Amino acid sequence: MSEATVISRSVRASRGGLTAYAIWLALALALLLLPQLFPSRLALSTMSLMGTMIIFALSYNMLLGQTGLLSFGHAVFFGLGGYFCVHALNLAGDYGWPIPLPIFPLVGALGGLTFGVLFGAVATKRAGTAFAMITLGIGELVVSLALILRRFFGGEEGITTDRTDVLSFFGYSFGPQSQVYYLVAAWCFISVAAMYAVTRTPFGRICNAVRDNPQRTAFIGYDMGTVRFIAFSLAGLFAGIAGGLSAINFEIVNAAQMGAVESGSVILMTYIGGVGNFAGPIIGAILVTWLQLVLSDATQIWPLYVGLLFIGIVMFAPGGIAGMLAMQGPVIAAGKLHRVAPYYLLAAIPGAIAVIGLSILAETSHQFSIRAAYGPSITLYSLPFDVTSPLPWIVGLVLAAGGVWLFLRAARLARNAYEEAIAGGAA
Amino acid sequence: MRNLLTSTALALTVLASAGLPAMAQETLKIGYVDPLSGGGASIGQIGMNQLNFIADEINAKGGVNGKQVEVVGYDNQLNPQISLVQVQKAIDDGIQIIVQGNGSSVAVAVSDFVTKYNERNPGANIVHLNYAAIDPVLTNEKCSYWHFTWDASADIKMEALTNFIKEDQNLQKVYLISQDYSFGHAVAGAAKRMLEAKRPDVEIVGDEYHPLVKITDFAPYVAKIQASGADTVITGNWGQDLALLIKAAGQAGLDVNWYTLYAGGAGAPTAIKQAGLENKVFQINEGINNQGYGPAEERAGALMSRFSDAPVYYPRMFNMMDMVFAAIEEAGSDDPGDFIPKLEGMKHDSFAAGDEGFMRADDHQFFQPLYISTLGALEDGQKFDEEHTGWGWKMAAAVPTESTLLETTCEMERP
Amino acid sequence: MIEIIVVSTLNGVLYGMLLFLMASGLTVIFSMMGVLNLAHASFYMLGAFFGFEITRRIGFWPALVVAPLLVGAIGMAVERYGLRRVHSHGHVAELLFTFGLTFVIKEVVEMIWGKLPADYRVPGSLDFAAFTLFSSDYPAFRLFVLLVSIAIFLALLLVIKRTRIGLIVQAALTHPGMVGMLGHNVDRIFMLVFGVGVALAAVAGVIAGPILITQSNMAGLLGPILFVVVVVGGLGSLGGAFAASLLIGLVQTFAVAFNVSLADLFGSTAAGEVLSVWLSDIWRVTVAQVAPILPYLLLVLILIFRPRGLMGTRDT
Amino acid sequence: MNDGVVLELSGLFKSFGATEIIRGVDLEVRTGERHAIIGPNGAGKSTLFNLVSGHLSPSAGSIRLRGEEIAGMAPQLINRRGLSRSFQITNIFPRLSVWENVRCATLWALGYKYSFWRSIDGLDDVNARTEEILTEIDLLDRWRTPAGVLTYGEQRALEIGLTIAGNADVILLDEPTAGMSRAETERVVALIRKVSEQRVLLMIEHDMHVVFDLADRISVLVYGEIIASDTPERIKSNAAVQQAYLGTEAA
Repeated sequence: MSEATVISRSVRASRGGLTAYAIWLALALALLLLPQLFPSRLALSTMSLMGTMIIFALSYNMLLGQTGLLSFGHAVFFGLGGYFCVHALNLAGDYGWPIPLPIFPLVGALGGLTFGVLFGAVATKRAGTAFAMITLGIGELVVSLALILRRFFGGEEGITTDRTDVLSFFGYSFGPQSQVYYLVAAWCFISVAAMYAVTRTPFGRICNAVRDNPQRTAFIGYDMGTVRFIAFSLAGLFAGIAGGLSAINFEIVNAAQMGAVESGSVILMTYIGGVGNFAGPIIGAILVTWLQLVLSDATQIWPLYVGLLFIGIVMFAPGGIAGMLAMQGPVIAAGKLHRVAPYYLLAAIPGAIAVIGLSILAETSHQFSIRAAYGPSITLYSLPFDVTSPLPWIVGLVLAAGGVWLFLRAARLARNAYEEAIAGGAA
Repeated sequence: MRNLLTSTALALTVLASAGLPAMAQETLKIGYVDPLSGGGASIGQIGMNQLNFIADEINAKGGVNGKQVEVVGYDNQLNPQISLVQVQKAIDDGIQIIVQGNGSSVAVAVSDFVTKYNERNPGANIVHLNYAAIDPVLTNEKCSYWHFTWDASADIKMEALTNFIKEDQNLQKVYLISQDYSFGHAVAGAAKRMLEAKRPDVEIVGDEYHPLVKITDFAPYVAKIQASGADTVITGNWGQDLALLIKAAGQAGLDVNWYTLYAGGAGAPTAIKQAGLENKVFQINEGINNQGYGPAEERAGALMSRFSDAPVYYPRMFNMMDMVFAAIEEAGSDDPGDFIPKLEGMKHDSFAAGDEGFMRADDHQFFQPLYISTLGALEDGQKFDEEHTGWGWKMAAAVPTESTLLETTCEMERP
Repeated sequence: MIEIIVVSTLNGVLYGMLLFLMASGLTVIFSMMGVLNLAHASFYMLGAFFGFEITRRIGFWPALVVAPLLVGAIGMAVERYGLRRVHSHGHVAELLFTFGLTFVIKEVVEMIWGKLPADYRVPGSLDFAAFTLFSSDYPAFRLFVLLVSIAIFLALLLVIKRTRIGLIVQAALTHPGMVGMLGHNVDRIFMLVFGVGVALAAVAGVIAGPILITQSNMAGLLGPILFVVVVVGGLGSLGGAFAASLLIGLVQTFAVAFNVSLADLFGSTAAGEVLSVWLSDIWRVTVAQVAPILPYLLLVLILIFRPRGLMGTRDT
Repeated sequence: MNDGVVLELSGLFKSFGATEIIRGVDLEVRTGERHAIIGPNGAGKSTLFNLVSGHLSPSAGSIRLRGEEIAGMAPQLINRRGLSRSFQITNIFPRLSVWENVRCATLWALGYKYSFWRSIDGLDDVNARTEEILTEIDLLDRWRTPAGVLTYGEQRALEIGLTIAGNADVILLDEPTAGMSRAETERVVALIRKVSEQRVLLMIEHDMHVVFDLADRISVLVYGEIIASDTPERIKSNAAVQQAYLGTEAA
């Protein structure tokens, strides 16, 4: 029994370990200090958007990653949370209710929860493909109705508000973006902590059980429908918080926010980041938001790159980015990272070459067909090309084909090295 | 802007730069915030093309106040929230002039944001130049000192259109069909109101709304129009909702006159030609090809020969940029705080035929002569066809500026 | 009244058959592979653009044969090098893979054909009014669509229920190991099924392209309604998809024909007074106005009350 | 209620379409009993378990657990009433660790239900119970391992662990030793003997050594009917059983 006590104690201790506190402290500090590092207005509003999306993606992962439910309509709760928040803001502004701004995301949470309960009661009767289709149908219905019910949804142009109209909070008006950033950051911290906490509860574990083997959970006493229903409602609640923050950040909510595009992008974020790991959606939300804003400046065909990235992850790294990082844990633990890292580098170089080659091909053909009016010249990676000459095509093709070929070989070597390191570590 | 690495590096430096105040620049930068990727990109790219064309024109003449004009595109993905981030990006890039047009939702968001931004950051002086969003709220309840619009609002267009229609003595039964959202309701509501006042004898036999871009088969709607015995249809539809409606009507052999606001939009002329509705479809706008006005034909011809794969343009965008450049030169400054007073009340000979229009100071709406035209086979002397169909727009009537004036409820707050 | 009923029925059937044409491949793939191909509408779009391109160069009839073959080949490549790989990760991964595919196909189509609608027209040989009913013309091309739909339905039924190939394919879904042991290449069977399914989508694209709009956003606009058809019909049931297509076609068409609103139903009652204030937005909304969103309502209702769909056999 | 009868099946029928699989089963299982069900392949043994555990609904007949009718109830409701089962084909949570597998199975019985406000690691009773079970099934040193990568024998042990973790007093084991080596089987038999000390056990088993070693009573199911239900000694000599198994005198 001595080992038993050891395990029990270590499990108990893992809950409040020093490292755990250190991670949360570091996260809080990072959120606090980021504006010092990136003080520009664009950076602040980008980070505010990222904070919102982190909550949204994590709430989605309560469904996809934790409970195994693929929803195509999660943005409904994001949008409804935003609408509730914006109406509350306007009412508070009009009637002078003494409620400070930082409280308002709770209204969004309430909206998200209410409709999470309502739609969840319908959708969670089913799972798998049928669940996916119900959520798709609900999403279409809500968006279509939003355009018809103009009083509440404000039609196509949506509902606007002024966040500075409500009671000021210790002298902060929340007019400047930096103050909004801190509001988003605070709620982001609270929500991330809360969602993390949920994964560490009896309910959180049962969600995982339902994801892994729904039928078996019935034989350990749980009703899988109820588990899914609670998960769906809670996901709605947190999506509502995210929607509320978005409403405060942009001071406008509209029907498109509940639409299929938004629901699709949260799937991209969550999956690219990694569904199997709590931190995955955080990484995904940051990366995809950044791509959406920055890659779109660099190239008009950025959705192609994001789509290819997504397919690549689905095919080759179902654990997402976080999954790939987590795979390095055992290697680091075994102290063998220095043995594997050179192989990663060896694979990364042709990988990068392949990506460059592919992007040259894509950009060249894009310039050739769509942007022909802007002339045949194009600057790729600081080098000028003429798309009517065969040169860029050949260069792109050679780089892409050669890169892929070398990458596949190097990847095999890297995998061997990885497996060797793991095996050695265990021995 | 097409270089991945540099723009990434650029973005990083922008992120890292300590919010430096916009420095004096040798170029006058104009931010174009419209969809440049995804489904809306087809229309966004047309505006971008034209703006670049205008910039090249003026730069060839030495620029504005000696400064070269540079157009910077910001892809808003037709999403209001992304638009606002892109506007902030533009502001961080030192841009004070934002050009935007597509989508009422985006226009309201941008106008609202710019107004609040200027209020919260005195001296920022960002101006929103709107060339396409025509929801009447923009120049009424939600009007702003920092927002100017060059397209006639739905109410104005309908006022002019009904003035034209009421002269048609054969007109007896009118059918209204529009998309079920605020703009569609604005169009149909105005049509009903104005027809009842101007032609009380005309019967409105249908007042139909259908969901926005959700219909694949318009045959049932066409059957309904057919059954109502209507001789005229008025629609605010645009894009595929217009093209599919027209196609279905052509297939069913529906013989009515069509009055539209957006039959000039991308894809519609193709559909009209396919449906064989020669001289049956009317549109109202601020100018068409083939008006026989020399300066316009020359300029439009140069534009369309350069962008021959998408030979479409907005006459109002010429009006807009010509007026803004004139105001800047008059004020001797490209700070909107300085040139907005010059823009207010400015008179301008409109691009399409040289008739005079003016920017009303009360609501920042540009009033201009409007033209009603129909699409049909090219006749002698007509130079331009649409979308390579061999059919071109032909003038049916001109509505002088005076006949387009409408009251506004705008109570503008001035700084 | 008779006019409304006759015309609506006819229009409903024509529209329903168009829907079935587009959805048949989707249901074939699901019934035999258990995969809901979210990129189905994207393959439909590829078919339309290939059809447009080939029609422009050679003619409509060659396009009707060549475009589906090309798209089928692309589909088989996608199955062989993509879908097969994610198959082992389960259904969610398969759904996500086809979901990602929609982005890529759309971007590629835009790179080749641009974002404006293509001028894809009804072939001259079928561009005439077949008959006139209550002063409405019915184009011959719509009747052609009807015929093709029914032909595909019958052919598929025959192949699946009556031929050896159909039996092998169905067995391969439930018992892949055993079918493999019996000397059939299961992988190749799945590849062929996927190819045939997307080729059917391409047939629909070639035919529906001229009636509807051939544009790069067509997949996104049509996709959801196709899923409604196959889910309402019962996932994987060919007969169900056929019935659901007709049902949705008729429901939508008849709804358009009636201008009934809550105001008409309760307008003069005392309750009406109260309701009209509280429900002001939906008070005057007519059935016709919401007709196109009725299928989604139908989808949600049917999944609640009859989870298998109209004729489904599987309780997914 | 009969004295000591914990589980009572009477007149139980189950048909799939036109095919009758269970054709009027009557069975009583008493307190403290280890009861084995044997019978040739296709006799309907697993179907019988599916009916009792709520996985399937009977076409007719009744199933009483301590006098309460449970026929047609959802599995989780039956489980909460103290009846738990294992599966013939290993049915665990493959991506969760061994520790989490067992811990999940203890939660409902300890009253934590859908609690999403308490930390699971802080629940001392849950952790203690989990350790107890893991010790019992001898998987303690594998506690961190994902269940999906355990060896077959270990997975079978875990399967039993999941079944007993919830503190059910009636447990149904479906072929617990299927596919095991001699040595593994012996360990499992010992385990079953241990875990069934305080519980009522009903099990399906093909290995006759195991059956006659463990069971207090044996029921023989043939073509959906119980042809005999008695002590091992008497079952051995039962003519009907011999006929069913040895095929003398085809019926």
